[in-house]
Amino acid sequence: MTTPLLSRFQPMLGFWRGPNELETGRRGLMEMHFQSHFEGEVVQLDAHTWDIATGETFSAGTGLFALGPDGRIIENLYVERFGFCRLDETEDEPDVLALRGDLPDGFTMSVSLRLEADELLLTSQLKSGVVGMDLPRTVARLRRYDRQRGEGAK
Amino acid sequence: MPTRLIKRFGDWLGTWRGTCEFSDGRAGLMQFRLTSVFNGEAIQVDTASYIPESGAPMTRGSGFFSLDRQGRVVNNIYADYLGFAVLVETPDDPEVLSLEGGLPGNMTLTVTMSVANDLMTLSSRVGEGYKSAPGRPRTYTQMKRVGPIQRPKGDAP
Amino acid sequence: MSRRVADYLSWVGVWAGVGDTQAGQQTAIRTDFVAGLDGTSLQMHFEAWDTEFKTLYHGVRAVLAPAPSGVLRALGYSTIHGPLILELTPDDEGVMALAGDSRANNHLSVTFVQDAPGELLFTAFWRSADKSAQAEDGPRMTCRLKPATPWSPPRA
Amino acid sequence: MTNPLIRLAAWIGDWAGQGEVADGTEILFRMQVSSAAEENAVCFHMESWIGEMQLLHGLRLILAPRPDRSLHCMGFSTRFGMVNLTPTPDDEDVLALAGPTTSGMQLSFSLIQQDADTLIATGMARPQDAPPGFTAAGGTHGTLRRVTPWRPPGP
Repeated sequence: MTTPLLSRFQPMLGFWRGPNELETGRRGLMEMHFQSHFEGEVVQLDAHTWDIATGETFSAGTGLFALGPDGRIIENLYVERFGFCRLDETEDEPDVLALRGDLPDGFTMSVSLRLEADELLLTSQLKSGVVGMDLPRTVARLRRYDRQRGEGAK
Repeated sequence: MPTRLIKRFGDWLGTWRGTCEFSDGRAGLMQFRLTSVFNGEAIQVDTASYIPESGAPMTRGSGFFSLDRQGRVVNNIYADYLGFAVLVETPDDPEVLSLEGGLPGNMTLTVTMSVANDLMTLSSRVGEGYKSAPGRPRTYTQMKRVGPIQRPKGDAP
Repeated sequence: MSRRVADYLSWVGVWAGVGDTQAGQQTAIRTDFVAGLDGTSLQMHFEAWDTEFKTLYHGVRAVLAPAPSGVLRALGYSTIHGPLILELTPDDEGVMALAGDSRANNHLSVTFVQDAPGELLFTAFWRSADKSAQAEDGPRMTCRLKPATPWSPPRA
Repeated sequence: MTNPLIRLAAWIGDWAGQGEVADGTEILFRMQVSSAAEENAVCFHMESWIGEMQLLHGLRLILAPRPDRSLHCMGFSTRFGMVNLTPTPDDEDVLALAGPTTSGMQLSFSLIQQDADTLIATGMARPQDAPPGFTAAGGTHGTLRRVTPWRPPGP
């Protein structure tokens, strides 16, 4: 059985990993895990970034995606370093999920997710509305590793 | 009331991550996640190691700790590169958990684990099954407990 | 035909139903299938309760995964039988039939059959080592499970 | 576990029990409390079942500290949509959350620890524009016990 929400997220469900660079310039290994709950009425995204040398976590967050009353996607988002915010889907190309929302301290967060073949491209940016005060974009290109034997295995 | 298993290993529950060196010399990032199951009757251990730069998996596996009637740890395991096995605790220092069990193909897997000051140390070796011929080099890993991100006061996010 | 974990990923989610045991007891059963290890394993969390959620008769947590040879086995822990490794026996599409012996030499059989879209027929039984394979009087549990689709008000 | 959440660490695990809806319908509860977001948050996954194991209501909550260390909670309800709840100050062994939903309701949800292995759960929803003194028609109440497998009685 599928739901309108799941028909949009089905290709993303599962585990994704890859290198990324945060807006602070810090580089790490990012993992994203999309999982459906309540038979596809909500999709949870767990995303965290680890230090490549030590494995220490330096970014972590959880988002819940659901359809709003108007059929567009809403994300209830918690990110450890920003706190909580709500993102609403904005217009974009058909194969891109773009969302935007306001953070408590006057910044606006925009996020986009695009599936390209076997890769998931994440971009996000914090804008302050004041020229020159926008933070650099975070970009991550993640891959899925669901084949039986890990590519890195002997 | 915590079970005997949780009294012994309750402090091990949670996520652990750190660098590891495989017996063939390759290096990776290793993660262990220990979760109590059925109110402490068993502990599920999910393990994975990755190539740090890309996140490509090197090994993946799961296992369960539980206690047998004698209070020894039984650890039935799955590893994608080894298959399935049942390891049983062997005598060692009190703070060290040593386990041994047979692998497919007349091989033996030995594992030792210990936790001290938020650091989990693990070493494992695959060796010959019966004739105690010297086994291959060990896989060795040290993992730190993954805890809430600590931010000094006034630190920008 | 040999099975793959991917054949069962469409079962991911929570399934529930009311079944009964060989002793005629009614049981409320909840089973949660979750993809694990990057999607290369299927975790199953199984609970059999009385119908008032007062007593957990039997709990099983298991991980179905492929050995290097490709054979699928389920690594598990049962609150009655302890640690388990069960083998997936070859069967038709839409069938997950697991069997094996516990460390106390009880022979266990656990089967999920998707015999209709959105329905899983669950059957489990075990017999002690001294019983013959044809013994029918051992503990047995059967239940028809449905996806836990949340209730929603009837559309106006 | 961050300080504001340390008091909830003892609640991590599986809980189950019975309760009822305001109209008297009997309900089975099942709740899993787990750490989330790499140990920076706590997740409450709550299921309410009726009849032959029909899921009446599903609620999934993420509770975590904001950068200023104050606790906040966001989540999703299968009946009321997205929820954003603020903890209301209370005793150490009480978690009381309340806030708006995207379906125009005001949701309140509380857990009171009765003893180490027992929690009292209460949930209530009323329209956000309800006049003062409006008494909500809905609401559930029940007792949850830590899930402990059956053991054969001793000799």
